[in-house]
Amino acid sequence: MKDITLDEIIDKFEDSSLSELDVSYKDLHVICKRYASASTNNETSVTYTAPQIKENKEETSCKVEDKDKYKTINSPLVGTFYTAPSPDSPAFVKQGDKIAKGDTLCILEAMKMMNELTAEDDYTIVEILSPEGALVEYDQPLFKVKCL
Amino acid sequence: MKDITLDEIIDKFEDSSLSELDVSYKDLHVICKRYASASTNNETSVTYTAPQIKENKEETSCKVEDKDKYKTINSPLVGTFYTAPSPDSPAFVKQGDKIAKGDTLCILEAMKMMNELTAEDDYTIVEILSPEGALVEYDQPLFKVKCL
Amino acid sequence: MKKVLIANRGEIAVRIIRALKLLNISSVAVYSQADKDGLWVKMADQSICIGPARSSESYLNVRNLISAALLSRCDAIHPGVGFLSESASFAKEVTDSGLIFIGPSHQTIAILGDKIEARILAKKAGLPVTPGGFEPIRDLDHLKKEAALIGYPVILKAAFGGGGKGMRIVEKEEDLESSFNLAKQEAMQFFANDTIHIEKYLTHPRHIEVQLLADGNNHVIFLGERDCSVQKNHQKLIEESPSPVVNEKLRNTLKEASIKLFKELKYKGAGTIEFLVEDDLCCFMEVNARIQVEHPVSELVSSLDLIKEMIQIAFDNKNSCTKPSPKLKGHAMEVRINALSCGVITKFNPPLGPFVRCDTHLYTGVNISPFYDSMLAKVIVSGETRMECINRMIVALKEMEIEGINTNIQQSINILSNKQFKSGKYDTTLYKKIEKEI
Amino acid sequence: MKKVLIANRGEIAVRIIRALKLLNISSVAVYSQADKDGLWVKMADQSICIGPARSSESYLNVRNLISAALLSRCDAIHPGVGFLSESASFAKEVTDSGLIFIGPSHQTIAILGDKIEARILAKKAGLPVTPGGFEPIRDLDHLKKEAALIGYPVILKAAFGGGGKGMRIVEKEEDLESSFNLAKQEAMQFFANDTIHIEKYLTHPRHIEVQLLADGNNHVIFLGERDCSVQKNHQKLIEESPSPVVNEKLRNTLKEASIKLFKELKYKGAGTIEFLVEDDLCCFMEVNARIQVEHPVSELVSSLDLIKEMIQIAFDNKNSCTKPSPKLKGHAMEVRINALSCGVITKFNPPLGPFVRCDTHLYTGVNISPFYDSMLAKVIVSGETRMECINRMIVALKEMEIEGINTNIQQSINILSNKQFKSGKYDTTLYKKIEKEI
Repeated sequence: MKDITLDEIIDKFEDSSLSELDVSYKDLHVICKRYASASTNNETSVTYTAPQIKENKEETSCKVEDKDKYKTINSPLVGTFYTAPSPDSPAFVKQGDKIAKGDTLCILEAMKMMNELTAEDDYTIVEILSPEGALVEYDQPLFKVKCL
Repeated sequence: MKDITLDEIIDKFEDSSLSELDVSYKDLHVICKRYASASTNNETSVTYTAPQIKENKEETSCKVEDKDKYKTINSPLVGTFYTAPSPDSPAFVKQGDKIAKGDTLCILEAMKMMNELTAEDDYTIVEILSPEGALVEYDQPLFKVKCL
Repeated sequence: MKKVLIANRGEIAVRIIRALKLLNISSVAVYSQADKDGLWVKMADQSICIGPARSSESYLNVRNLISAALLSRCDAIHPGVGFLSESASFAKEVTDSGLIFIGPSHQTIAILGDKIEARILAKKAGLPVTPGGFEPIRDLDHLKKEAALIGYPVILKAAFGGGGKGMRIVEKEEDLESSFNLAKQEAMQFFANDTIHIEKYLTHPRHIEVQLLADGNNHVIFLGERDCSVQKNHQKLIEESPSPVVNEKLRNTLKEASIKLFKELKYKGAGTIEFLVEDDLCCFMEVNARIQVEHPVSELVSSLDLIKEMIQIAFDNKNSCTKPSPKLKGHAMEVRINALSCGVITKFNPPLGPFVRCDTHLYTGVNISPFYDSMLAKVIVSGETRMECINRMIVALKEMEIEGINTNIQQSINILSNKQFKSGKYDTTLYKKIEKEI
Repeated sequence: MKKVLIANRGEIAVRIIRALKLLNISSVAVYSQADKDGLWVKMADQSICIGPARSSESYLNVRNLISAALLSRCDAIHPGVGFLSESASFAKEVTDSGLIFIGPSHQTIAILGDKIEARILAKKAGLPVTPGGFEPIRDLDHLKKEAALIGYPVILKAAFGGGGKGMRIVEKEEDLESSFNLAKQEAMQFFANDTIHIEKYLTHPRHIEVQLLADGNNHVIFLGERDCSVQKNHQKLIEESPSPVVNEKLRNTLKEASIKLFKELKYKGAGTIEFLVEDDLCCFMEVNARIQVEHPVSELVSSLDLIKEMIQIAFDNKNSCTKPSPKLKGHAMEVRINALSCGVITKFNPPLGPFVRCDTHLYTGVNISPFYDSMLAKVIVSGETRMECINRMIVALKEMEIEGINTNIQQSINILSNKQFKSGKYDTTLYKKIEKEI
């Protein structure tokens, strides 16, 4: 379970119709309260929350769509992650690049062997997830990409 | 069981008619409350809960009354339980007997000493709870009685 | 099948039940109302509630304990440590009831309970003793003469006391009178006897004790010494064997004289003789006529199961006393894990693995009440050397998980990591000295 | 600070991490995707995912293991038991990568992997061997002659095999040909080499093995034998030391010859020599050039920490090989607790207390997956005698709680309580004989 932050709790409370919210999680304990005086706002917000919930559902479905659209490319082995063939060369790919199937994405060095990782499809590179020269584990996400 | 998130709890509460929701799961403890004024929907549900609570209270008070009427007389020591001063004698008390304060109820033998247990009040003996000649522990119920 | 009642609670009750199971002897646990969920209650073959939470009405309730043993048809009572374990009158009542008391005879306990008598016997057996303390102090004049002979600082002690009560350290003659009066008052209050004796006071001693096992029939074996110099307010925190300061010569002296003393006492069971060691001085303090909390340390260096031996001795069964004293091997160390607060244990994981032992009454979900001793567990390790024990203990304590209440685990790790502790060169004042750093 | 990668999983990985912590060496755990919640992953200083659930792509993935060790800047790799622990090629790749392989050299592993070569060396060193098996079988004629010389029943074995594969028991001459062909086929299939040799087959032997420790520098110590005769389908269930059937004379013969063999091999690390003992015959089987699952039994009788010693030897640090072979003390016994089903462990409580050890990777909440070895825990006890070990083990197993999946705890208790097991008079056929009763 991912850690819950104070911001998330308050934002959630703001968006809700609740009068009181008491959250304990690990070392964190938060109590949010909204008194009657604020309730006119709340009632309005309640009116808003109904569609908001719908909106959330749309967001979720959007996320589901996102999930189809975005994916990560993970390491098939344990090795060192390099974005370029040598320190002086330009990187194979950078954020925002459009990549065609078969293009080299990075090099994974393992036991002095340079393994080129190539694209299995056409994507846009959304984010490079591993630092240059870092140890990557098996199945560690290396790139976030958007499917084209 | 899959992990429960704060979002899920609040969303569920939002969609419900509950006035209060208290969830503990692993490290997470969440209490959600909605006051009567907060929403028209909720007020209805509050109207429903009100008699329910009363009903509970009656049940409880009935139990409390029971508790006052019936009680157990417990052993003040570790010993052997005898209902009569000797195997040939009649029992001090039997089921249904009315007992006056100070009457002997039984003998508890411990280290060859015969300890008479006497009534602290007037009762009717409802049930004798220990078998004759059995080892009784400290605080073990010996008699169920009805207070007069 | 034999049956034994354990007149105790907590980890020592669990320890005794394990030994009884090993010997195929039935076990009867006792518990106060506060202890109904105790691990020893769950582990025993039978269990009997003997009173309310307060010790004086439960674990010290002689009548209920003996009744429980008799009515559950026990053959014997094991008193454990603390509570009634050194009560001569309890031992006598147990024996008079036709039960076996697993420990020395009540006469032996009584003799050793008289600290003046014990000192005289110890000296006679050849054990080194501090100057003074061989007769009761008659009056202030007598006290002054004795103090002048012994040399200040001196300590006044209740002859029938223990546990620090009725004790007064006196630095100079002008304080003698008031200290004498206070010591007498306290002794009368706690032990119903105001006999006082005087001894030389050692300011920076090590606490050394030797473990013995005797069958009451002229067979006594010696299981080496334990060093218990890490103490907080006279409460032992860490114990080990062998001691970093006891050499082979001193060990042999203690061994010979200790065995002689126990033979003269016709001692039966496990017993400990405590000494204070300061520079070249090694002085007899007292005999603890019972098993001790820190006995596992001696078990690991001797490979003997002391609780099993005690029970076998009490039943006059085959035991290790007729064999020569065991060859001691390696090093062993114990850390006492204490509660610093009360409450429910929300998670408990003991340390496991090679050469690590954990004696405890903890389990996930048990409630630690404020009524009794704060000890939760003993972690005991063995190894080839003292340093290996220290390292292994640190690994074990880091592995141990107790959640829901506060404990001294981290503090114990800090002591073990302390330079002076590691050097082995310290005395009973160590804890106070390093308290702020740990 | 040194750093070691543990190329293994489960309780042996936990065991190795504890030894590394004791030595103040950093630990790097590896895990498959199925093992991300493994106790060893939580305990190690660092952990690296090396592949999917399937062993061949994770724990047997040499490239990922060595990359993980190199990239996390380890000094050495400990192979544990099973998986790559007896792979000469893995050991060579580790060494070629500039890492230390904690175990014998790859040359030694290769020599001992050739069963014919190993038999010749063992005989030369003075170890008793079964008749036959000193050369590869050339053809059917050669096989017939050898079988006639040795006498039926005989066993055909893959020269580079192990684990029962490529093995065929032959009762009479007419079965030789078909068995020879089948053995060759299997040997080729599993070990890519169809060399076959023939030995006398013992029908009711005990499985005895001796534990050795060597520093690769002419220092070899002998830690006594283990008796592993309680086996279910060649899987050991209970191991103990000493063996009820090995007398002092046989032990000394095995000791001398074993030490000689290890000196000639310039062996480095922990190693085991396995024998079959039937009546007055004691026959060399093979050398296991690695630590074994049942090593704790030898640790408890010798008071040596074998994993610690292996690591110290690999780093050429101070170790126990230069001292005389340790004096063995008392008796020790191990029971393997295996899973009989998969699922989440809803409750785990190990047995605790004196002379009881539990090596395990279990904890409440962990999921036992179907991908790997079914061993959940090893319970190891020590005592003065074999009978004391049996009784203590029964007490410990009754105390142990594993909920959520089925285990062999109760069956193990039944074996320990079996009359024939208790008598000490049985052989590797015991389990099959008593299977219905237990």
